[in-house]
Amino acid sequence: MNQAQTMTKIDPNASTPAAITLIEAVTQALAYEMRADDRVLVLGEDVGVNGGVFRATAGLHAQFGSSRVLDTPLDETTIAGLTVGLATQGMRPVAEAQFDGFMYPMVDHIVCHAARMRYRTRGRLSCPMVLRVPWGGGIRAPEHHSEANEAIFTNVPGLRVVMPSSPQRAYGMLLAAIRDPDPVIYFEPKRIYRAYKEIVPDDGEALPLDVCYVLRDGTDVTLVTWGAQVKECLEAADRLAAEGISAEVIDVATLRPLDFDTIAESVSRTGRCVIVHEAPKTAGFGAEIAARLAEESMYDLVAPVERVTGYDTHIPLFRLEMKYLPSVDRIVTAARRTLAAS
Amino acid sequence: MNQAQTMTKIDPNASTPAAITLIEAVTQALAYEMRADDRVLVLGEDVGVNGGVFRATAGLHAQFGSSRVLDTPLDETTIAGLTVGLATQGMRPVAEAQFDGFMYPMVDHIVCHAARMRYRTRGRLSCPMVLRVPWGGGIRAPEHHSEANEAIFTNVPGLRVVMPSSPQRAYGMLLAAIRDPDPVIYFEPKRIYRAYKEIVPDDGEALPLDVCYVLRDGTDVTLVTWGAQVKECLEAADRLAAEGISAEVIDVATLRPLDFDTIAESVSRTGRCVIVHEAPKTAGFGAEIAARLAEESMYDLVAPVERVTGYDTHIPLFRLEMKYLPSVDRIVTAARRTLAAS
Amino acid sequence: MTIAARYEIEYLQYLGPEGALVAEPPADLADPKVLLPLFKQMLFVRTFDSKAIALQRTGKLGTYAACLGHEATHVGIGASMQPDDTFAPSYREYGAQFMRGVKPREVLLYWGGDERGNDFSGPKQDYPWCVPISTQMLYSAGAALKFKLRGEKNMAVAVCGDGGSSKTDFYAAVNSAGAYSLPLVLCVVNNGWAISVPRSAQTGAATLAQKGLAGGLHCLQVDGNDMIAVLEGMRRASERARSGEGGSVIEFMTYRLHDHTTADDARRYRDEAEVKDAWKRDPMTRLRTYLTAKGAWSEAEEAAWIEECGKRVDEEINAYLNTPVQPVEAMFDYLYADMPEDVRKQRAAALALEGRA
Amino acid sequence: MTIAARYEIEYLQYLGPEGALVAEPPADLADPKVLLPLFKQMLFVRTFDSKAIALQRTGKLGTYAACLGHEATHVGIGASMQPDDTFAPSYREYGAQFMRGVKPREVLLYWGGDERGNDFSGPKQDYPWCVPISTQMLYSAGAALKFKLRGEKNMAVAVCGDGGSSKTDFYAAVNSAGAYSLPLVLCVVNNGWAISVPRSAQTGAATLAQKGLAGGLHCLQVDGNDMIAVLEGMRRASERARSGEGGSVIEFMTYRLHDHTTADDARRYRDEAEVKDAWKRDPMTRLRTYLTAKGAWSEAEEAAWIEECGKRVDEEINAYLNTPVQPVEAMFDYLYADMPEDVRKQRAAALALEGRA
Ligand SMILES: Cc1ncc(C[n+]2csc(CCOP(=O)(O)OP(=O)(O)O)c2C)c(N)n1
Ligand SMILES: Cc1ncc(C[n+]2csc(CCOP(=O)(O)OP(=O)(O)O)c2C)c(N)n1
Ligand SMILES: [Mg+2]
Ligand SMILES: [Mg+2]
Repeated sequence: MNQAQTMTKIDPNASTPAAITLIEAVTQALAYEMRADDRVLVLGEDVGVNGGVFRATAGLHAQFGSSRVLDTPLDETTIAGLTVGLATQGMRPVAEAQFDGFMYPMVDHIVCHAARMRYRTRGRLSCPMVLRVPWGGGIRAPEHHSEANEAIFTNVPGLRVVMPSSPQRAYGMLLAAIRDPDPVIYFEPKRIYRAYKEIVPDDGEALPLDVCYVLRDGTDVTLVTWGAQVKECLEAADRLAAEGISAEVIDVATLRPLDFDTIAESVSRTGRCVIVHEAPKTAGFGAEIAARLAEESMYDLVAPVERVTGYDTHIPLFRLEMKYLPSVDRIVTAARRTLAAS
Repeated sequence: MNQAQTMTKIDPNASTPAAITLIEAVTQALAYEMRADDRVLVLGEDVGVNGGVFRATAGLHAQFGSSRVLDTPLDETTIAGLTVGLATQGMRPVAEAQFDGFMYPMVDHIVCHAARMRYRTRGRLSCPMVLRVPWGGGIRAPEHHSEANEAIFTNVPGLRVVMPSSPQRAYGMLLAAIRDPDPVIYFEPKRIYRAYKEIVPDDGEALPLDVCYVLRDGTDVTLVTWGAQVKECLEAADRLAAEGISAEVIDVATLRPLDFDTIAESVSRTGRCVIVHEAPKTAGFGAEIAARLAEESMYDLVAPVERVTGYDTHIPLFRLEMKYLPSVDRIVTAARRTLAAS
Repeated sequence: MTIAARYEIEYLQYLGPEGALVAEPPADLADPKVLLPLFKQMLFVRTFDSKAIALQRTGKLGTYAACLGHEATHVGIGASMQPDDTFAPSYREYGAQFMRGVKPREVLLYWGGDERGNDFSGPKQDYPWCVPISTQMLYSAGAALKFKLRGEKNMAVAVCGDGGSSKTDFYAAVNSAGAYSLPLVLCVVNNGWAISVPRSAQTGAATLAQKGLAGGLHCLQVDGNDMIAVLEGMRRASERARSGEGGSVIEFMTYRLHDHTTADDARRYRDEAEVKDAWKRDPMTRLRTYLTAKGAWSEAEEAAWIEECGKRVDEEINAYLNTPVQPVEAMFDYLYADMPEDVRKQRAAALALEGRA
Repeated sequence: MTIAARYEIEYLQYLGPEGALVAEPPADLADPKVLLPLFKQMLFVRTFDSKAIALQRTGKLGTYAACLGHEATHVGIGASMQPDDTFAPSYREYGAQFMRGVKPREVLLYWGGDERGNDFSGPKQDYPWCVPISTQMLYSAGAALKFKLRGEKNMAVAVCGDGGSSKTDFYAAVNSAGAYSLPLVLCVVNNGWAISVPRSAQTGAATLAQKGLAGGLHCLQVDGNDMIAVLEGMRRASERARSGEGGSVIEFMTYRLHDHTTADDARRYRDEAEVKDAWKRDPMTRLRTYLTAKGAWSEAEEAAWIEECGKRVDEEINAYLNTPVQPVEAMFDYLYADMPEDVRKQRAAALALEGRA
């Protein structure tokens, strides 16, 4: 599995399902897998009749009823613990944290139990669960609704941490996550929930986890990112192209385990790497990628690695939040700097 | 403050307090500051009459009574929440998590409140608390008593994350942590709690936070580490010295905020860096240091950066744990490899 | 049969939905002189609330959580506190905050996406808005613990919703209040809904008040639309707290007459008939009827006061709208008391991006 | 005065400390034929316990948590379950585990620092030892939810201590059991101490059983040293669970006759007189007296059985001691079902370090 997947181009003439957004792709994947596997169930706050505060579970309650789509009491510890219990007993629960900033009470059950049950019992029990987390800033939401906190989980063995950044990847990776025999934290970049549409055939085809997706080929500099910043990176690549700079754009997509080979291969050609992420810089997951480059690609690098990230502060309330998030400008400037070096 | 501190050599003839262990230095610092500042209080499970499961608070209850040394109900969420409440109301609570593996339920109050209260209220409220956490493996303890989970906090703005690795630093840095106007996570490397003794005058002199400590000067390779692995690194430096390789040993001591200048200065001289830590490799805090080197010291490096760390798996139960922890052998081998490169 | 323990949960109601007394009230609290200023405050809050919603609808405010229907509970709680107590709101207790000196413009600033709304004119020790549900209940236990350890005769008051009473932090607060016998008043504002989840789906407990039994606390259920009951409930809890008898859980029975927030559409999950029915128990109507019957209030006075409220709120709105955005460095300046070197560098870089190096 | 709700917590005790019936017991449970095998099991557990402690003292076992004094509760819980229920222990319920088919050698392996102890001979769906206090109560609610959603007539049983009943996970389990009406039996083994913290410091509640009221659960306090009361308590909870009536909290009153674990020294914080007094309520003594009085047991039989227990336990100990350490790759092999590339590389590196590339 450990090889890059180039973004599939759908032949628009083949069959013509309507194009859908990232969040609709999530719903579509949930519905598909709930039809296909009766062990799959959805639980979280307001996921039932209300269809989720982002409408990710819209229609599922009507379709599958209260024993497959469960509103939980208002407690994230509860959601995590129930999910571990269900998964260890053979169900395939897909839990929702309503927002990134509310997932911290889930850390204990995820780290101590979900990530360890297989290891602890030498494979007797396992924990095939998915935790869906609307992630990141930029939607003018209140406090705690805009956090990029993936680093909480990327140092935890036994977990998969994934983040799709397009409708197609949202669909395919969610199917893969639900079918995965181990726990998966599935971050959803909420800023691009409805940013654009893609045709996503509802064919139940999963996309591989544990691989990076090369979104755009390039030769001069490698832009490595995940989540909503894919948007800014693709825009930056356009801007750079206008200046005659060819930027390769890689969507990491699965942070843990990391497909470093795809990144290394790219950097072996470009010699330059700009890592872009929304989380604060220090000890954000970008550090791991830079570290691997320092260890394994040092002789390929012709310029220092750059990180363009959220600042080392909390994302501000919404009047200032766009000044916090990495901008196309900042990415372009960093990329240019790598070109200027040496 | 941002400059390296070389380890103070105490003149053994001056005054002659008895040499004490790291854990005794913790107790000594707590007692000192509780005498000096009546807002300081200690809370946690079994910290009262029992003096803590590691004896860190031994004698404090007898000295200061039940309103300064509080046994809490058995709930880490409770400990964290009470601590935030006390600190925001002007007290200087020093909370204890009994073991590293039990701190996860504290994450929510620490990340959402301790780290944000000053920011959220534009300085009206603040949260001057310390959370002491016995940290790491190697003591043949049961499950969840041996975890190196500092990466949970190193991406969180608003926190200080520190880890002393000698009796003197334990004393001086704990005083600094308690006096710090912001929240400090104070990890204690339990494997070296009683590994050796130092003379630590009970003079109330704090040591600076936010700085690395250079434990040993060297010219060929820089070993960067923190916590219990300081022991292995110093031993590795001895072994390397015997081979004619001069290793500088840096104790990072404060992970967040990181004093990168001291590391960069060292690497600018040695050109080689081996980062050693106990936590799993991927997205461990070592990644941040390697990343900074890739960004800011690339032209100084004459060999790829090396990380010698715990494997990307859970620390095993104790029959195998020593095979998990970074060994002197592994460090020496990595250092030699950097010398062999180019 | 041996019985290890027995409990009763008392319910307080004095002023019924019709605006008439349905039980003998504590004489001082039924006094129109006491109730009138609180009623006027309720009207002010309702004015503020509807104008804030309008502000959001016209794009001048972020997501806003209305308090429509909660006025008696919120104002009553605020009225029952001393300035040097600590108050910890969740996110819709405007009535209580105004009683404590917080200005409407400050509330608007916060919901307008500006942290300065939390640096308010209310008591300096009061807690800011708390978005992570019920965590305020637990840190308030810490505040109460401080009062107790320092021998101060204050109390910590914290408010959460019916949904919030499911949160583990709420239980942790109950547990520690009992373990340490803390001067803590846990106010559960049961408005029937937690976004789309009805009270009945949160728990199998017959009352939310009885959750206090888990920690041996004093438990009380009150009609949260009856100002007299709210005041009496708070007084009992306050007396216990200040005299060292420990903590209380009070469940205030009220109703969320609005959507959860302006980002919510309750028609998706809630029967309009239920809302219509709940209006019959509106706290405002019954207190108006009572005060009018007592000769303490009139239609003319109400019209004048509502106009006055409108003016005052408009002034606050203008002050809010005229508050300039914080400069970019505000992102960095309140993070630590002593700014670390890395943060300082990033601050400089952010300034440079604005051409303000 | 209007009362919103009323509750009583019942206490069950049939076989008093003197070994005589103090209340009319359920006839079937007082039958020596029912009790005798359980008594023998209790003796087996006590033999195991003392030998495990000795093993630790001689450096052949890691930290070990004794169950001395808890035998009636643990064995009674185990005896009340069906094989296809789920059992979730904390870390000292050997008596319950043995009843479910877990072998002593497996218990020793776990405390001996080897994960294979959790891959035991008991029911495959049972949970392993759970060190993070009371988290097992909550994931058991998830297991119970599975039974409910699938229409299976099973129950999930989970055990924690008096200290564990302060943990937020415990409250979350209570809350969800009530909200979903789950077939969940939350067993609180109140042995008076949580390491050094006495029961009285954990909470202000008069009973721990009443914590179930917070979720509307069935609450019961039983004499945990009285096997008949344990069985009857569990039967009531089990019948409720299996018939869809929902969850229960049972508080088992017993005492920790040993140190907390072999790493603890209780003399630092606990009065020896208290321990001496607690021995008077030893569950073993009273059941022995009862069975002997009924002519179902004798000194000679006991001597023979204890010898037999000793032999069996020694066999288990030998099997444990002769189990070779896992190879280094065991660190990697059970982490994921599909081993990621990086883990595979690290595994190879670890093997290479052992010269086993
Ligand atoms: C920890 C956490 N989880 C989820 C949310 C999202 N959320 C905001 S309000 C709310 C419902 C609260 O209901 P209730 O406690 O009854 O208070 P009410 O809004 O009705 O006053 C939820 C789920 C949150 N703010 N915090
Ligand atoms: C989350 C967590 N915090 C702390 C500990 C350390 N610890 C182990 S046992 C124990 C006391 C447990 O007391 P109780 O629940 O009464 O059970 P008992 O040991 O008495 O059976 C503590 C604090 C732990 N294992 N898990
Ligand atoms: Mg509500
Ligand atoms: Mg106990």
